[in-house]
Amino acid sequence: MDRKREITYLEAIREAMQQMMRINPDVYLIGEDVAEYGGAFGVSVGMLEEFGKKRIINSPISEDALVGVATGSAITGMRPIVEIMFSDFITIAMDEIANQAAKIRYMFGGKATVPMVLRTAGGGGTGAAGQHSQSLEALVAHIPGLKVVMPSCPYDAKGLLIASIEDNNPVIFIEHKLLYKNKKYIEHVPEEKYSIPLGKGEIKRQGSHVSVVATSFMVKKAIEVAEILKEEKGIECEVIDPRTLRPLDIDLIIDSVKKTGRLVCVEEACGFGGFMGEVAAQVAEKGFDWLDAPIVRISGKNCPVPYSLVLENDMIPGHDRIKEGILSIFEKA
Amino acid sequence: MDRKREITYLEAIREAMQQMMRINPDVYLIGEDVAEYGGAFGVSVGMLEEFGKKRIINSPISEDALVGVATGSAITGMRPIVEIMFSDFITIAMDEIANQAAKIRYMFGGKATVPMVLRTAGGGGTGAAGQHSQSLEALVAHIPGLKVVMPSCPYDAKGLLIASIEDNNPVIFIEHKLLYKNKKYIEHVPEEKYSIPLGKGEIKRQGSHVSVVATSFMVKKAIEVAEILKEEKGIECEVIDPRTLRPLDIDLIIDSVKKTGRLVCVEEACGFGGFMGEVAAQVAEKGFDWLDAPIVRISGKNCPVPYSLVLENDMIPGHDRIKEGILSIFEKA
Amino acid sequence: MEKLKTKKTEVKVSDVYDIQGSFQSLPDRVKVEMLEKMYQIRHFEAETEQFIIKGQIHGTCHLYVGEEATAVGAIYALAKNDYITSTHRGHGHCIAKGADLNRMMTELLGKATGYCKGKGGSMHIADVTTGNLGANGIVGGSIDIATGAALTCKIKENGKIVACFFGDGAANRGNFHGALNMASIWDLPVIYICENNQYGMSMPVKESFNIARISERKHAYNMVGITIDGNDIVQVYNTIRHFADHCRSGKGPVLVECLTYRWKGHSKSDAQVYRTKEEVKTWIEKDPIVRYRNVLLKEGLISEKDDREIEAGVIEQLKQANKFAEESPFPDLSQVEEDVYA
Amino acid sequence: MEKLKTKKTEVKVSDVYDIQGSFQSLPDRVKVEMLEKMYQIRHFEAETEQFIIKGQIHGTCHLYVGEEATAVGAIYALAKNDYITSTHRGHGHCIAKGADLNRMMTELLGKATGYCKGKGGSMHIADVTTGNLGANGIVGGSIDIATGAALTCKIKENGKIVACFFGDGAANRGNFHGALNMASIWDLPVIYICENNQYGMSMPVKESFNIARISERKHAYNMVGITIDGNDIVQVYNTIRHFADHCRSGKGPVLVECLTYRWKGHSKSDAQVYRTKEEVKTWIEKDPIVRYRNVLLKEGLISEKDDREIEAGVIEQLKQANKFAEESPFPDLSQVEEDVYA
Ligand SMILES: Cc1ncc(C[n+]2csc(CCOP(=O)(O)OP(=O)(O)O)c2C)c(N)n1
Ligand SMILES: Cc1ncc(C[n+]2csc(CCOP(=O)(O)OP(=O)(O)O)c2C)c(N)n1
Ligand SMILES: [Mg+2]
Ligand SMILES: [Mg+2]
Repeated sequence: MDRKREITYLEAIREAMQQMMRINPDVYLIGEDVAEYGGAFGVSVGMLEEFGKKRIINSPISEDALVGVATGSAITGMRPIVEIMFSDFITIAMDEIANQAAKIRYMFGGKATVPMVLRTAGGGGTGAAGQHSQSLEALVAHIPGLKVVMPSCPYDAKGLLIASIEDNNPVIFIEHKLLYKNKKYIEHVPEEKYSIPLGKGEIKRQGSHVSVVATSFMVKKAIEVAEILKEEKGIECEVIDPRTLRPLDIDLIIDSVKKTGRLVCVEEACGFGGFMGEVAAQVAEKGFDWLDAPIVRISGKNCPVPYSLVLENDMIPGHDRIKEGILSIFEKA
Repeated sequence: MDRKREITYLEAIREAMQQMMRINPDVYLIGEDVAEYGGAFGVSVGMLEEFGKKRIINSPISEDALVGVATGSAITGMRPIVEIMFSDFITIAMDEIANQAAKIRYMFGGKATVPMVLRTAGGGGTGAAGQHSQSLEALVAHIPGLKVVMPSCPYDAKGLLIASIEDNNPVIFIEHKLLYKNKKYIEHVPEEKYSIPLGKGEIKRQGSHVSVVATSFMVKKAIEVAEILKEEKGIECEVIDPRTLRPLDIDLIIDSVKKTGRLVCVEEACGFGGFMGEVAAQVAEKGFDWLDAPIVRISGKNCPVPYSLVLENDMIPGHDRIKEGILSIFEKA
Repeated sequence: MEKLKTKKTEVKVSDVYDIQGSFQSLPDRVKVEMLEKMYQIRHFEAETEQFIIKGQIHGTCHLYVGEEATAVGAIYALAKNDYITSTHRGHGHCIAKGADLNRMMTELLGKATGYCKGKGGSMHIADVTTGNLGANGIVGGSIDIATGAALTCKIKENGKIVACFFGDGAANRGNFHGALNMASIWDLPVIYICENNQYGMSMPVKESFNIARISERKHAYNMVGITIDGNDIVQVYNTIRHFADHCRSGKGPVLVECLTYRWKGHSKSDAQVYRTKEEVKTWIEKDPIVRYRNVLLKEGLISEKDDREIEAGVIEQLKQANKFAEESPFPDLSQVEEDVYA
Repeated sequence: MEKLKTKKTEVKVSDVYDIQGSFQSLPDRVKVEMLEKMYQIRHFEAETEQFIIKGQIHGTCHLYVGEEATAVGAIYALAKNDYITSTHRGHGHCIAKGADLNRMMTELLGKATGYCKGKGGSMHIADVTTGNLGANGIVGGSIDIATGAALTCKIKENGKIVACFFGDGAANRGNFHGALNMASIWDLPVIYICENNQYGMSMPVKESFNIARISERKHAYNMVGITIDGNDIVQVYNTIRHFADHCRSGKGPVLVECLTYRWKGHSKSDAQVYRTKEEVKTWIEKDPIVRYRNVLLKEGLISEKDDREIEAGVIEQLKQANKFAEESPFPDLSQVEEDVYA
């Protein structure tokens, strides 16, 4: 085994699916164009060849029925992985996600399980405009019964996806388009199967001056900004990646805030009503006594994702805006 | 005109629709069973007789297409009022709501308007279980392009609905089932047409010790708890009803916190990822310097709404839980 | 574009009636049991209505009275471990599938001993281990779930099939379309049973559809389909029996429309302004229980006295169920946040 | 259940071909203009492809090459102020509806002078005032919007009708079902034009459908429907012209399936493993532009030289559009949060 093997986020995701499908015949992949095409982003390229048409299933363009079908198969013994091409389209399947898959277990008094993973590509930066670029994690994170995962790097992507497929609950697994084939962020990923527990965040960079909670692609930006701030200002950011939004590892965040006294939240989603509101609110309740400064949120602007690159760059938090946001907390305190 | 006339929340809503339909031939009502039946909750009873089948339109059970059809009619010159029977079913129309109606104007570069009101009945307390009792305002409040309104009393219901119908944007208007015919909360509502601007909250009860932000039916409970706390403990709560969640009257809230130094947020929705996270986060950012205590949220428990009355009563914030929550802030501070 | 597969949508009525033998060949015991099930449904709903009136059932309930032949006829035509999915009007399917009346009634009363521990209520009773994949509060919500269960059957080659019940109103839901298309392209073993009771809440079928028969929708998926008399349990049994074999042998999904009628209002708050008393009366005259009882009397399988005893027995069962339900404890508050996650 | 309304789904092909006269009676000028429009689409897409290769169009674009006869034939059969709704593959509809090439190309380059001020891009170009209700990035997303526009036409009795374009893939979306049913029960003036280009991304129609013709779905709604050759602009024109009159006279909605083919990959990242080069070649041989040009040549409406001049003129127009687009400024950052609310 090559201990130094470095692979992309996309390859890590594919490997997780492959390994689980080899072990467990109940696992199958279903989604639009996942077979010959390998999925819109190429995540499942080659899987049709290995697993055949019975386990790599092309779906018609019916996201609602697709998720409903996966749900029905999950309660009867399968472990579907559903690929929804763009996370924007979860809106079409929102009833199946929120009113069926998420609630079946509870409404049935605990007498059913829905072991389903819904993988989907989120985020912008691709010039695909308002209906192909959203970060809609807040819509699913609010629904009890769902787990929500947003990996920020290849290592986590593999381990979290394996854990998600092994989990007996519906898991919404949101991948980031800009990470898929990103060579800048390739890293060592063990070949053997391993899993990262859902609900455990990770400190991606140690620091003592300010806690920066970020998700998905924003983790990468936050780490880069942290290096700049260290260089330029000697500020040490502690960058925390919750990895799973639900369940949320709030203790990890609070512990960091106890150390730093400052919290900055960074998310790509539109800020208003976004998930970081939850993080901020929990810290404002449970970590209040340790806070030395206002909680700052840096989020997507409150508009649909615009098409033009110049506008899109402005709408989505970039290094500059993150940097300013973090600096502002030192001015305010 | 009878200045003392007191009517229910339901009657106020009906009157707003009637008055707008009399004035403007472009306004029409469409929804499941809105005609002969008068809507599942009886809101439109009698309207078929006045306005006829052309303007009071029964829809087949196709919430997605229903909202899409309303959207298409709105961009071509009509002003539809869509009734979605239970707010739980907005999940079915989520694509039409979030990806079409909300974004059309922006994506078209400002060259279309979508003057549509989506009225729907939210909330629990009716023993209708997990798929008929939710408070899903967080799902729509997060979407730029939408306005979200949650009236808590007859007077506001009428004025806000008229403003919503007059507004040129898609407005999600969430009514509360327990308020509809509630005789306890009837109040004077002027017969003449009036409107309450969207984006303006109201202080429903003055107080100096703690700011309590509540929405919809929780406003009523918060006011009642405030009276109890005054009696029992001499605590004066300032109860703030934002009335519109988006745009949010954050200034009103911050101004109150400046006075009281304490914030409690009360919502019926499941707490995790709920709308009050946004309120708390904004105050933790903009109002931090005035906060003397942790921000407390009192929300629905993090589970689907259970069927059994005893469980449902426990899941949804009741007077006791609100009281304890408010008291806790004085212990913590 | 070529014709893709053999045209399947044409079913001759004789395909179904040829096998009248199916019902005929049932053991007498089972034929009588089917009558008992119909009585169980009828009286379960009567008791439910009483609890609603007395305020002991506080949520909404949709009664199945008048439609008994469809649930019982269809479910008796399945194998014991086949799957069913049900609807908001689900008590009938549940009882026909063999559910315990005690645990059903207890659930309606929101008690801890109910099928869902009091968490689901009328619209969510399920018993997955016996193949009942649950009622559903979302109209049409179970159509794609049923289709997914059929996918499991196909992948696992477990020999099971799925019967998916839904109303006329549900046939206009978007997921009906997506699911039936998938079932058709993948040849899934599922029988879609549309219970056309003439109304979706207040909306008459003749206003919500512009087709003469909902089963015409088979053409959109090149699926086998037929419309039958849903109040004739023998016809329902024979049809579903025939198509169960069809599905089980891998011939793909089927759409069966059962014409029937709901006697009661849609739910407790229904003033029924959308239909006439005369219309209701005509249908009550077509009582599926009376009709089936007469078949059994005529065949000499039961006597008038047997019939009265069966019904009395059912009433006694319900008395027990009520007692059990009333005496059962409410769930403990510690339960409220349990069962959210596995 | 009675037959509800007269059975409408049967259209005889002669209904359409009887009126071959419709195309024939068009002024020569218009016939030639239709060829020019086809060239505009073809060359607009060629330029777009170049911009993609050069990296100046950074998002995704879906090219309409090969399908020109459908958009031009259908839209020329409408009245000027009728409505259309378009798709993610929308440049063709937009150009046929008379959009300004400059403002279209500018939009694709994300510039401030584009149709959407650079906020929408390829998948959202709209021009509501001229009746173009917009492209849509959600497959099938415009089907219910078109239906709503038709509701407006009916309520306002404004004499307009709606042409709703969508792909074969979109015909499996749930809102297709809900919307077509509503159009049918309410007799709305809308022509649903399914552009069956044989694939939804990589999924062949023969795998995503189990019916020989998508127009068979008319039976589910008792709607008039027909399948035609979408590469024959004369046939498209005559069909839509015929049905436009049908709709305008209050006879209700229509489903028209146009058989055509997309020459290019689905979008830039498409390796096209799901189809053979030979298949593509067969369809390129059926080039709708060549076909129509030959009609005009044969009728003596244009000479070979005219044809070359028309195409050259279009190429010149595109050169201008490119220049305009390249020289236009990017939107100002102050714009980003504008236009969210009216
Ligand atoms: C998606 C959805 N829309 C609306 C409702 C409210 N509702 C409950 S039952 C019903 C009528 C259903 O009609 P049908 O499918 O014919 O079943 P029936 O009640 O006649 O048995 C409606 C509109 C719902 N529960 N779910
Ligand atoms: C609801 C939705 N699902 C999936 C996609 C991704 N997607 C874009 S185009 C396309 C294929 C559409 O096929 P069809 O409707 O036949 O149109 P065509 O591209 O062939 O013109 C898909 C799957 C989307 N944009 N919207
Ligand atoms: Mg019905
Ligand atoms: Mg296509």
